[in-house]
Amino acid sequence: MFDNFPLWPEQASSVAASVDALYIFFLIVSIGMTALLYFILIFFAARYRRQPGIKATPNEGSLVLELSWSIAPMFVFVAMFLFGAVVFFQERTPPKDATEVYVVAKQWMWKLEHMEGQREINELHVPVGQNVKLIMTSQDVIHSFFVPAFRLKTDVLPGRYTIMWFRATKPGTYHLFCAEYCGTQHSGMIGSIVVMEPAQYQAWTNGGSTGPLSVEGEKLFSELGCATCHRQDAQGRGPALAGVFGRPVTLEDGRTVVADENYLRESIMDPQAKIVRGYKPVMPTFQGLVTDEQMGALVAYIKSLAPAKPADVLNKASLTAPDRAAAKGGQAR
Amino acid sequence: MSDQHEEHSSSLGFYVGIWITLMVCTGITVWAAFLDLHQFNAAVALIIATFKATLVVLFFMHLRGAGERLIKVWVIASIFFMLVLIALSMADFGTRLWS
Amino acid sequence: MSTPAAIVPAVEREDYLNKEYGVWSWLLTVDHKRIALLYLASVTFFFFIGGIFALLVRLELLTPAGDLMQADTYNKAFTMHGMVMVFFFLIPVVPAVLGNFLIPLMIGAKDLAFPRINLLSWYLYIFGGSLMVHCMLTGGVDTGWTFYTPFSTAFTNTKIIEAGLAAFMAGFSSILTGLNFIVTIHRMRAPGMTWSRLPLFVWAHYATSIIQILGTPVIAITILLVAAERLFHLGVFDPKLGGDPLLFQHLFWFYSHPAVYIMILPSMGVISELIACFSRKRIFGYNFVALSSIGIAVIGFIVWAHHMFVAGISLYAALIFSALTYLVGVPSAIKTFNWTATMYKGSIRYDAPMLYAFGFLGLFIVGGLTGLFLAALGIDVHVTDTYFVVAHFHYIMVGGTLMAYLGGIHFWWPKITGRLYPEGWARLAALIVFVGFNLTFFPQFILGYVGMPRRYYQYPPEFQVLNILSTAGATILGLGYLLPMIYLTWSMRYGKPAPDNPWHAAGLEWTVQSPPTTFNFPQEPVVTWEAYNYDEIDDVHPHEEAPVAR
Amino acid sequence: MFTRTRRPPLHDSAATAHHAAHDNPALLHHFAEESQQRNAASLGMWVFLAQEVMFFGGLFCAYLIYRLKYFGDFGAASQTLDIKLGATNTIVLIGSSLTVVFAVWAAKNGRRSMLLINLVLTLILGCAFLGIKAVEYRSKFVEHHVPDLGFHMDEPTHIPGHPDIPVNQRHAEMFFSLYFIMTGLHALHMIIGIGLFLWLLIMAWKGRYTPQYNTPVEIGGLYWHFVDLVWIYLFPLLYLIDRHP
Repeated sequence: MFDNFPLWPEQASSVAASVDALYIFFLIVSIGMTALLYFILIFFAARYRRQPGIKATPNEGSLVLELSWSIAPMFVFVAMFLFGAVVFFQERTPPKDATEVYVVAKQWMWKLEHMEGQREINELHVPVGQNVKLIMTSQDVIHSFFVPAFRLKTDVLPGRYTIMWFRATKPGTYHLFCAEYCGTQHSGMIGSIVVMEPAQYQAWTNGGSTGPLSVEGEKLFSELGCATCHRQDAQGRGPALAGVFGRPVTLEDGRTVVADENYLRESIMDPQAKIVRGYKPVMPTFQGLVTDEQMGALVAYIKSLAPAKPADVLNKASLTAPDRAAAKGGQAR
Repeated sequence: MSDQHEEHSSSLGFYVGIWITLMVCTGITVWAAFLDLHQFNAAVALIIATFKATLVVLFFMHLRGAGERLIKVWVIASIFFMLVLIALSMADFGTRLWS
Repeated sequence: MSTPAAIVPAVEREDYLNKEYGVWSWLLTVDHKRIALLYLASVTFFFFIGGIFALLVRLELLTPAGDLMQADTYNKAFTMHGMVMVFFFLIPVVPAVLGNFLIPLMIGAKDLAFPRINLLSWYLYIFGGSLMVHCMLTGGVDTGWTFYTPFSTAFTNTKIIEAGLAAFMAGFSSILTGLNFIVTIHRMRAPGMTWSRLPLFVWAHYATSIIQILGTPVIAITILLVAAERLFHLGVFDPKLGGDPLLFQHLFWFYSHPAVYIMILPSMGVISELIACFSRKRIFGYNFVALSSIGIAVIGFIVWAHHMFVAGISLYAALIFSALTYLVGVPSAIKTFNWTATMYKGSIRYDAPMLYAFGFLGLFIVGGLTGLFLAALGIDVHVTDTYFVVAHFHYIMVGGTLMAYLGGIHFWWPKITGRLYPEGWARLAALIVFVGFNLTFFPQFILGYVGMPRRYYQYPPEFQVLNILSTAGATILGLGYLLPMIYLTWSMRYGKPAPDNPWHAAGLEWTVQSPPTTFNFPQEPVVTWEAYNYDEIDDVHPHEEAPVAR
Repeated sequence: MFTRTRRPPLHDSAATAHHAAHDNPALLHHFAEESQQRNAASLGMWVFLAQEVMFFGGLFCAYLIYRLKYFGDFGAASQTLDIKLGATNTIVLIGSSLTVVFAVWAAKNGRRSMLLINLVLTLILGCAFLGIKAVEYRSKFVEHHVPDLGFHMDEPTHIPGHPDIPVNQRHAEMFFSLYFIMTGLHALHMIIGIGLFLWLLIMAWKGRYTPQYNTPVEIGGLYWHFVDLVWIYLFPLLYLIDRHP
């Protein structure tokens, strides 16, 4: 409408249309309901206004009416719930082929790291049409990653990862807000999402990369001495990590958990929390030794390790080359 | 209203009986804690505790003698909503690892 | 019941107001009516303080840049607005003022069951309120009224513990009020006042008391844990120390969602009284309206995590809580439909209390329906933590609770003070409040959907026009609230003396003199009639019959 | 239209008056008769206890979540608690519950000396409980098991049942955080209870309680039993976890 009087937000992601459809459905039901009730109220107020000599007609209520207006809304509610839940599933289920961005929030800025190694602050460049998965954590308090044009928002918590995904559908620059109150400069913790045509994006990627994130992770992996135990031949004191991401892991106490980003993070920060069956709890904690950015690199590296084929677990020697395509195949969330 | 309907002379002996039961239960719960019941240790401890609590509420606090349902409703309501708090919190904490 | 409007006698009668004079006769009173007036004065004071903070917030948002105040000042302003309004105004306002005054009168009792505990709860409230004011004057708090961890426990250096203690005290006061109501409603009813004859106002307060008693202790322990965490670094809510910040949110919302119903249920009770009286009819579907109050109270306890859909709870928990949330819409819908149906073939008058009731219905319908938007997972992800939520809960809290409170205050003002308020001014105020309210908060729905997050003190320029509309509305709304404060205060001294039953309303409270005597009833009443027996009462009216003048 | 009649019984206050209202100076002005006053007080205390259930319920919820999250570490930390002292305290509290029911019985039956003796016994047992608790707290201080005060737990070093898994100190500290909060709030309730019973003792000494009027003893007793109930749960939850070899 007017530049400074927007009535509807821009629609720039694949789920935005679904959310808008859902919203319009709710609007129609609500406006219909409001109009109906307002009409009845005004009609009654006018029709049955007090007039001399006319007394109110008593009535005691009606079970049929009561039951019908108790039960009828339930059907509408079930429809509303289901429609909302379907859209929510869509919002919360990242596609398997998504490219990944590690997000670290802190008071009061956003730090973003691409898989390819580009680092950005308060700005995220993404190509149009590409599925992007954000793996987010916070260094201090709770923040919330909110892009109105994408109709998406997810809280960013300290001490764990939360996941969000989108596919931008329209080139442009969109607001990125922190939506969870986080202190003094909460309203300054804003940035932008720059959605570019693939060709432009390619040009952008070519500058400013320090090498893929997984390579940095690999360097850390050997610097921190992880490789001495997590050997590739499964003969080490720790489990081999190739292909572990996205797979179910059987624990010492018999539980089975899926090795997602949060599992990897926890296993580095608090190794004793979940011991893999058949291994000794000998790993030291890396709490305080690994920053959130380094953690992102380590997780990216572990995810990049190709799964060993079941037949040649023991003799497959060269797994170091990042084979993201294969690793992505195992993503569960 | 409480326990005015009970015979007064016999209730003292009855109280002692309840007290002895409570003492025995305390003994049992300590003893059971040292048995290896696998994952059932906690369940056994909580069942015994609930049994003891029920005895105290019914007989020492005279809930059983309370002539009206109202107080029982309030007791049950408070326990119910405490369980709601725990159960629905667990609906989140218990399913975070599911994928 | 069918006695005509009593003629105000020439000699002054003894009542609860003129029985004793002096400060101590008020500060040490155990009369529920005087305690209600103490609450009336104190909640009005806190409403004023909260209102000033609201005005500051709206003024700052007039321009996109943060120019009127510092970011920290703004953060403290909205925090103080929220804390004062929630803990010291909305939660006590209807129960502690109208409930306190009316419940014994409505059920035919001399007083609440525990008059001294009633006074104690006012002192706890005042003690908590003084702490809050002290906290405000010496620096305030900047966490938002939700004081989410770990920001509140490990990062902010404002006075969390003091503010928490203030909320704790107010909560304790609220528990004791609820306890008093429960026992009073069970034990103090006059002969013949069966449950099915109770005014719906009393039913609503019973439901409210359930929440006050079973919900408030959870926030009390949560506040204690936050305080202990700040002092001793327990780690229960701090992820750096192995805790889970979401546990805080669960415990917090376990109380704070039902607390919304503590705020709205008593108001629904008021509305039931107003609509019945001014339609001159028994409320339609009495049993359903009564039981839906209890239904709201119970279901209100199982929906809390809908505040946390994007907070990192599991997908499954989100689905469960979304589904449960829709359940609470059913009893609210039942109430709305029954109120509407009550007006059918009624004999409707548009006196100021009824105008407020109309206002309540109009705003509550919008507030309730937008609640459905927020319960829908797909929409909630987009609009939670934006101005959409702000608009939604103001439609319920301010559009609902405050409208009903004002309607109730006008309706029972003759009973409380023995004076009539100026009707013309009151109708004007009702109109101004309704218009001002919508202008303030309706633009915020749009603002929220286009994406303006809440608790922002500066914002991108494209949001400015909507914010200007909202601030303009807030100014009108502020004026609308000042008006009743002025003319009601004026009427206490200069208003026409009120007859005992100016509205020719049903209900025990109208059978006693205005204002009532200290022990309410000259003799213990015996109730032989059903609630809202308007068909047995003549509907002459004070403003047309002017019984005072004759 | 107002007639003075006897109160017809309401369905939730089935009471018949035994004594005329003006007989009893303890009857407050706004109650019609004693049974109404007694029933109001007793319901009030029960509703208050419902409130207390939720208060401790929040704590139990927090405890349960962390117990499940840090299962082994909690088990290990629990080993440092002295089960003998814990069990003794359980016995002491259950014993005090017995003296309380005796006191209530004595008050209802007009046995003044029995009432006094049992109130005194209750107070002694209550103080004994707090004394033993103090001994436990002291040893926790000495062993540096108090969170945020140079916390370290030397023994046990490993998780019960898993001799190869070392204890996470931070998670053990969380156990003690919850231990101190839970037992501390329970002890606070005990102290309030002791204050209450001192007052009951004074009033009983003055001969205030008669078979007709003994509500304070009855509702004070309800409160005391509730505090006992909380301990009945705290004992197994804090002391008796993962004890088996």
